[in-house]
Amino acid sequence: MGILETTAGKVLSSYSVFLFLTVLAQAAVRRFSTSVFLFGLQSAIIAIQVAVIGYHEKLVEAYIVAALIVVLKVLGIPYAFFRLIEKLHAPREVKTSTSAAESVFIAVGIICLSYAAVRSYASGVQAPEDGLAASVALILTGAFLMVSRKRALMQMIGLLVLENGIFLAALTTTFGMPLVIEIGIFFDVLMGLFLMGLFVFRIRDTFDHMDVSKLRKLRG
Amino acid sequence: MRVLECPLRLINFVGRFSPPVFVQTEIAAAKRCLTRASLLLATMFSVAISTGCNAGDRGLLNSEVRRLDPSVLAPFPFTFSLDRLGLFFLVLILAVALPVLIFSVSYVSRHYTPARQKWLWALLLLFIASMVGVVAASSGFAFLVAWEIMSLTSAGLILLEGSSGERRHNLFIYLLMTHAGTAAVIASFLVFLPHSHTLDFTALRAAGATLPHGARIALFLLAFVGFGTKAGIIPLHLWLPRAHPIAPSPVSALMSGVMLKIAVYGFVRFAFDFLPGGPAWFGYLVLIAGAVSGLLGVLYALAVHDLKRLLAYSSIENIGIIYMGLGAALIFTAHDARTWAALALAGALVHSLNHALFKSLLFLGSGAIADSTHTVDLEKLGGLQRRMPVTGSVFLIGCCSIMGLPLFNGFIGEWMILRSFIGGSTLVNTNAQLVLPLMVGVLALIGGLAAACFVRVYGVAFLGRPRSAEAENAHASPRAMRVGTVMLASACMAMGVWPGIFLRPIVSLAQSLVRAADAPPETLMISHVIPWVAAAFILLLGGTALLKRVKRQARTWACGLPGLTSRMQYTSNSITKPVRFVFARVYKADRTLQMLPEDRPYFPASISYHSERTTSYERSLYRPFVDGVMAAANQLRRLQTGNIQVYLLYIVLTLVLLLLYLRFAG
Amino acid sequence: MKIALGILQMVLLVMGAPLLRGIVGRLKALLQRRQGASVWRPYSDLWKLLHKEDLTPPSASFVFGLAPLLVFAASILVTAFIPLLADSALLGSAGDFILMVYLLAFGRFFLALGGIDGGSAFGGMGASREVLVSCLAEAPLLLGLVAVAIQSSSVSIVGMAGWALGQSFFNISAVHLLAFLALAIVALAETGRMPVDNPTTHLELTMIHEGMVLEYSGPNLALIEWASAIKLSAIIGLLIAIFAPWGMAVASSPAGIGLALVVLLAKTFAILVALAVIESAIAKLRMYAVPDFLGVAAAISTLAVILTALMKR
Amino acid sequence: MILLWPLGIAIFGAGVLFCLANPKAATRVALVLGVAEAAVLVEIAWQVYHRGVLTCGSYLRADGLTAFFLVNLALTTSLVLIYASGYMREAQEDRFFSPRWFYALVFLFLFTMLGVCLSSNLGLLWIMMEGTTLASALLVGFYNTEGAVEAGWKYLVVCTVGIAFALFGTIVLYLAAVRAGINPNSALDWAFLTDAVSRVTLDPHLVKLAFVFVIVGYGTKIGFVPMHSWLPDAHAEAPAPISALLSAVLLNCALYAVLRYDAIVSRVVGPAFPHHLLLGFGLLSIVVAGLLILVQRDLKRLLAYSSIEHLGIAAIGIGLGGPLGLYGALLHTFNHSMAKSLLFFGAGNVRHNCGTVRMDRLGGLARVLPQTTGILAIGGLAIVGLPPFSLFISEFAILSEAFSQSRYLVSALFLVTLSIVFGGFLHHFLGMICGEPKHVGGTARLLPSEWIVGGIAVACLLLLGIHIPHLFNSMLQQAVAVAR
Repeated sequence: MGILETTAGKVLSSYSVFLFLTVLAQAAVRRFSTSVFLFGLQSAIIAIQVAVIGYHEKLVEAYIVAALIVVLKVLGIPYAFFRLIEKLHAPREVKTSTSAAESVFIAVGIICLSYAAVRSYASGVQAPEDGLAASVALILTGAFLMVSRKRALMQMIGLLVLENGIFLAALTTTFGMPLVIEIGIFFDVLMGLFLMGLFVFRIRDTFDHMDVSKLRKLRG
Repeated sequence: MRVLECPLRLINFVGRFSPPVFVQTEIAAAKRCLTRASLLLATMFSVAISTGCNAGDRGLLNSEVRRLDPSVLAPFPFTFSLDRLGLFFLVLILAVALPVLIFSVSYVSRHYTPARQKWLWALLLLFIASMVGVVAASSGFAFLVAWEIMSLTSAGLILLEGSSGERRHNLFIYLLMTHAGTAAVIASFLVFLPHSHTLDFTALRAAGATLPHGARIALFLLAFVGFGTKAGIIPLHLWLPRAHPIAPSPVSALMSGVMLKIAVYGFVRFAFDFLPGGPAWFGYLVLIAGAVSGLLGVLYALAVHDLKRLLAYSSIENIGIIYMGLGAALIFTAHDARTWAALALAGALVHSLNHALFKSLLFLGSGAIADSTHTVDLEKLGGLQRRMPVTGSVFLIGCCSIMGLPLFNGFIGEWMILRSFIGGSTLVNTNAQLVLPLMVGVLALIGGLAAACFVRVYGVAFLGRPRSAEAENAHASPRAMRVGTVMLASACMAMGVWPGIFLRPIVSLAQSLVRAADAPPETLMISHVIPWVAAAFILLLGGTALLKRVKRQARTWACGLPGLTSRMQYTSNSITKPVRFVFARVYKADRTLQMLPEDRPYFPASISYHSERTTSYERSLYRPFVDGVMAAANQLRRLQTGNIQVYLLYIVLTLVLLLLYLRFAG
Repeated sequence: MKIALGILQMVLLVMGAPLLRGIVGRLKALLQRRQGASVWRPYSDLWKLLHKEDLTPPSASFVFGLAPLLVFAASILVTAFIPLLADSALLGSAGDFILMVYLLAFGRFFLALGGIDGGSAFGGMGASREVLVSCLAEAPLLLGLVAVAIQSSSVSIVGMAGWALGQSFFNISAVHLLAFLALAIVALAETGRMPVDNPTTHLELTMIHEGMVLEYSGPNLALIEWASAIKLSAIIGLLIAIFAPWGMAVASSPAGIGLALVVLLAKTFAILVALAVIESAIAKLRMYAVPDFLGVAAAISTLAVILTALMKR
Repeated sequence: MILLWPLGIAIFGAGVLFCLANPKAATRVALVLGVAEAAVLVEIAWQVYHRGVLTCGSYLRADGLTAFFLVNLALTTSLVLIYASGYMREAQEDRFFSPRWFYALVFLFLFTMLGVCLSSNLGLLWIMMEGTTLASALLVGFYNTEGAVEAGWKYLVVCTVGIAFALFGTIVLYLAAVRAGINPNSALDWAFLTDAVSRVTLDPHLVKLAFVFVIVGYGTKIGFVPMHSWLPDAHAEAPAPISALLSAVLLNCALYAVLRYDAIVSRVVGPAFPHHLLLGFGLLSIVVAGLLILVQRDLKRLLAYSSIEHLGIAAIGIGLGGPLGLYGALLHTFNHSMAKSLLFFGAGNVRHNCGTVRMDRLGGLARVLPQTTGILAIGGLAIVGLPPFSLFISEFAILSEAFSQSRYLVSALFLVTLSIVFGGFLHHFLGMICGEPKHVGGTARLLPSEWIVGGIAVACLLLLGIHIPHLFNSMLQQAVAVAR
């Protein structure tokens, strides 16, 4: 049994490193499909994390939640995105307002900022420090992605990364909220995505371009 | 005492129900309701006058006359009660409202479509009811509600007259400045709250005595600015010459005659009733503001040839005189010379009553002129005395009163204020001893300029030859108009010739306000001398009129040349040109002279001269503030860029800022 | 007894007014080496005018006819306040000098209206100039009187005269001196004498008083001329009462009154000589120089009032 | 058990209406269900008034404060449904623009708002708040115009991001509660939390952090200034009944959520911290919104900014905190929803008759649309807080509270902003109402539905302006007692 314990401990300590890698990759990526794939990877890591904690803390709901993450976020959403790209013949590359190098530097800055923020709160929270740092990093990256990306679809990815960050924060600090609330939140995120997809279709029809930054008619 | 009891009970009864009764009358606002309203007003007026006059010496009314307390109705205390100060101003309102209503019976029916007439009657009666409400209010909330409704209904009445571009702009300025003034009034009421916990006047009065010094200064300044805006003190007067001329004549009579006095009532209530003692500089502030308003008001009146704007500016002048009286009273109370303070305050109150009478008379006269000649531009009038005899002689009485000539009612107030200024010399080694006597010169100069202004008004409008076709075939005004104006004129004459009838109660009111022990001796003296002067005057007039004379009509002398035309007469601007030349620096007129065609200056086809006098306040005081606010608004508009990424950035930035605040200052 | 004395003083001022004018005219003539009309000429003029017919312009209203009556009545009433022979006057009471000043204003106002009513350019011109002079003269007049009132700490002209009576001639206070100067200047403007207005001219450019009365004739003109003469005598009486009352009868015995009369005539004659000399020596001021002339009076009277406050401290 | 009824009616209504193709039938069914909904809500309020607190299961709860907001919700929703029946009469069948879709989404929107008010679990409250955004996003983008789509997208994205931060705040509060030893199942139940915090000491740092995230999150939904950018676009492009619903009820629900958190946090770290934040956001909102009102050219955007300003006033009332301040704030939310829905109905009528709501293209409405001018004038007079109307009472209450706490800077800023807003509204409304008509449209009369709606709203404004009935007053006192 020792191996399982050690691997669980190893996973618990090392997963945040992988998350940081995905954060950097997400900032640097230029093609939309790789960005979706990275999001899937992130969700997978979080699912593993949930499963390990479930095993570690002997919580049955954790397994249900992990399964939910795998079904929805690792498989469901990326598949939906790829279908969406084909149907909309959306251009593949990601239009951003900050160049790739700048984005990476900002991502690194975000990671350092999240560590600094966590350290100031670490005293109050006994949770593993790097877990909380990873969640804050994910949140800030999500926000950064939404602010810097010009395409509607990329903004949806940014939002999903933000949700992942919040979900991870909930996970690392309190080992998950009551199950009903977790499922409710998942349902809301899903509905949000569905509606955003709907709106992307309508933007496509009325503006026949996907560039959100051009939507500037309502001013003043 | 018995004889006083029945009118007192009637006034209580009527006082208790006057606001709601008014509310009823204005809802059924057809013409037939007018008779009921004026009947009611008539009874109230006669009763109020009777109680007011002979209640003075026996101090009958020093206690609260009547408390109407429908506070169960509104969430905040909403009580009405009529104490002596309230009764005096109620008499003032009714004394003007009754003739104005009678005047507007025929004026309204000749000038407005039936639909507008109904609206006008409703708003007019609500306007009067709100003024009665303000005067009778005895809780802060009731005062403010009535105060706002007063401004709203007067704006509604102005809107009824017409809503073209220029009028709308003037109305906008009027409402905006009145609202800003009301904000200051609300603030001045609420500054009491930490000390008095409720807004009832008795609680305010008690808290006022024990107010800390800082709050007292803040309160006084707020009240001064708030009520000054509504009264039209110089820097805050911008709306007055814009709003009064564009209102229907009876309404501008009420606004100029009575609404300004309601502002004076508010200020007196605060300065004398709620804040008894105050440092001397309160008085100097009010005195200087009054002097400046008086001087500049009459100087601007000299420069204007639209009759109603002229009367509006002269209202500013008279409010200035009233504020000079109030300032002197405040200085005297600060130096504890209570008797002189009573004289100055009584002078100010007398002048506000007289001003209400003759100013509304003049506005009704201008209404009658507008009714028959369809214009109030002095340059187009002339020779109206022969064509509108009654309106002419009534207007003459009005002009004599506003100039303060002895046998008319304007003189009494000015005399008392001048007498109190001279009394200022008895305050040994205070700077009041120096300042107050000098104010005699300022008041005399204001009186002289007012005389210059109204010689021109009456001379150009009513005497000499008619200067336009409209003036040529002007016709006498209908009966109701004449009756209204004659009532006011006879009131002016009566008060001018026999001041005793109304001096005693006002002096005792002033005494009770400044808590003076004994009444100033002089007032009774003046009320004895003037009747004798009047008697001697009439005797002399009778005597000289008996001279036997042979009358013959002959053409006016035109240096022997035939064909003296009306253009050869002095116009209203030319009569005052010398005076305006002397005070040229005040006007800063920007003149534009244009010769056409430009390239041949020496052989001009036409020369056009235009001089525009914009008061410097508008440019130097209000314009920068308004431009600043609009610039800030436009800058803020640019924040709403329309780009969603920027919106998200705003949220994240706010979050980061708050986290930093939490981190370092939390 | 006081009432009788008061009425006597009024009669003296009213009836004596044309004589004063006659004397000034005669003195000016002598100064200019002319024969000059007799001293009683103004009486005969008045008598002649009273019997001529009254011409009224077609456009005039009742104000044209009423104005002379009001002006005349106002002037007579002004004389009721001035103590000549004893320190008492018919209507003397507290604060009556303000009433007197405003009565003067009353007269001027109706005179101007009468002028405008004529309907010709001269009336308007006279009125506009009269308005300029009067509105600038009123402030120094009142300030001067207030300075004297404060100095003599009494508010009625009778009181001021009584106080001055008590003072000896040689330690007259500076305030009184300045007030006298200011009031003298204003008196010249008020009565329409030389530097401000030439009483004898008919030249349109210069006349103020004459411009307003151009349309009048017959009894109306007589009343106006008489009224302006009364105003002159009243103001001279006022100056004497306030600044040089010595010789007034203190006890109201007939002998005292007689002596006071003689002293009064002497003092009046002295002032008339001074007036004649001034009128012959100075030329008439340009219309727009009059405000500076009256400005000087205003400055002096303000200084007087300031001095009263400083000296009392 | 009765708490389930309103939610049931709403979700049932949404389903039924979605299947009704015929617009006439949809309108009638919607009206009937709306009235039923209102009746049930009033019944709940009546029972809460008598019994204090109603609970149903561990997730639904209604106390004095909820009852007050439910009454507001019921009254405004019925007004909106009545008005919508008239407004939707000639809606043509379009992919997104049909009465069927409209009413279904309105009832879904109603369901989520009821969820927010009735939920006792902060997590459930968050889910329902997110639900309101989703339900109303489609309603905002209802017309298929460019502006509507853009407004819909911005509304959805900005609110979802904002709400996400609120979720993080909820989680941090939950963390603080669990760490302090409260049983995880009831760690999110605000009723349990409000009285548990007196016994158990939560970590003040975490609670402050939670409140910061919550006020930024739900502040976005309320429309506090830095986070207000979505509100003018959403209100200007949505159909009139929807913007009335958004302005009058949705903003109040978000304020209700902040009130709940404020109650908990002020018990843990003392009222100073939350009240300072609320006061700060309130002042910023009224000043910026007040200035922006001056330069607006579109009537509905003007009304949107006025909503931001009035919610700022309510926030100031809560931030001041005294009995009078809270009384004024809650009364202000009710008055504001009445006045704002009246104005939006007027604006809807103007857009319908004149085809535009651009104020510089509107003129002389008094002659062209006399009745609509009546509605706009009364609404305008009420919204700027003039005496005969009830907004003057609530603003006067808040001002008295500010002065009795002698906070002179707050009151000075408040009074100056009121004057600036008064000037802005006066300028715009005078320009629209007076002068020569720029539209040649005939003098259209008001529809009977618009008469009813206008009458009810004006009656409420005038009645509360002159005399607050005893029943309403004591219910308000009860709500204030709970919220303190």
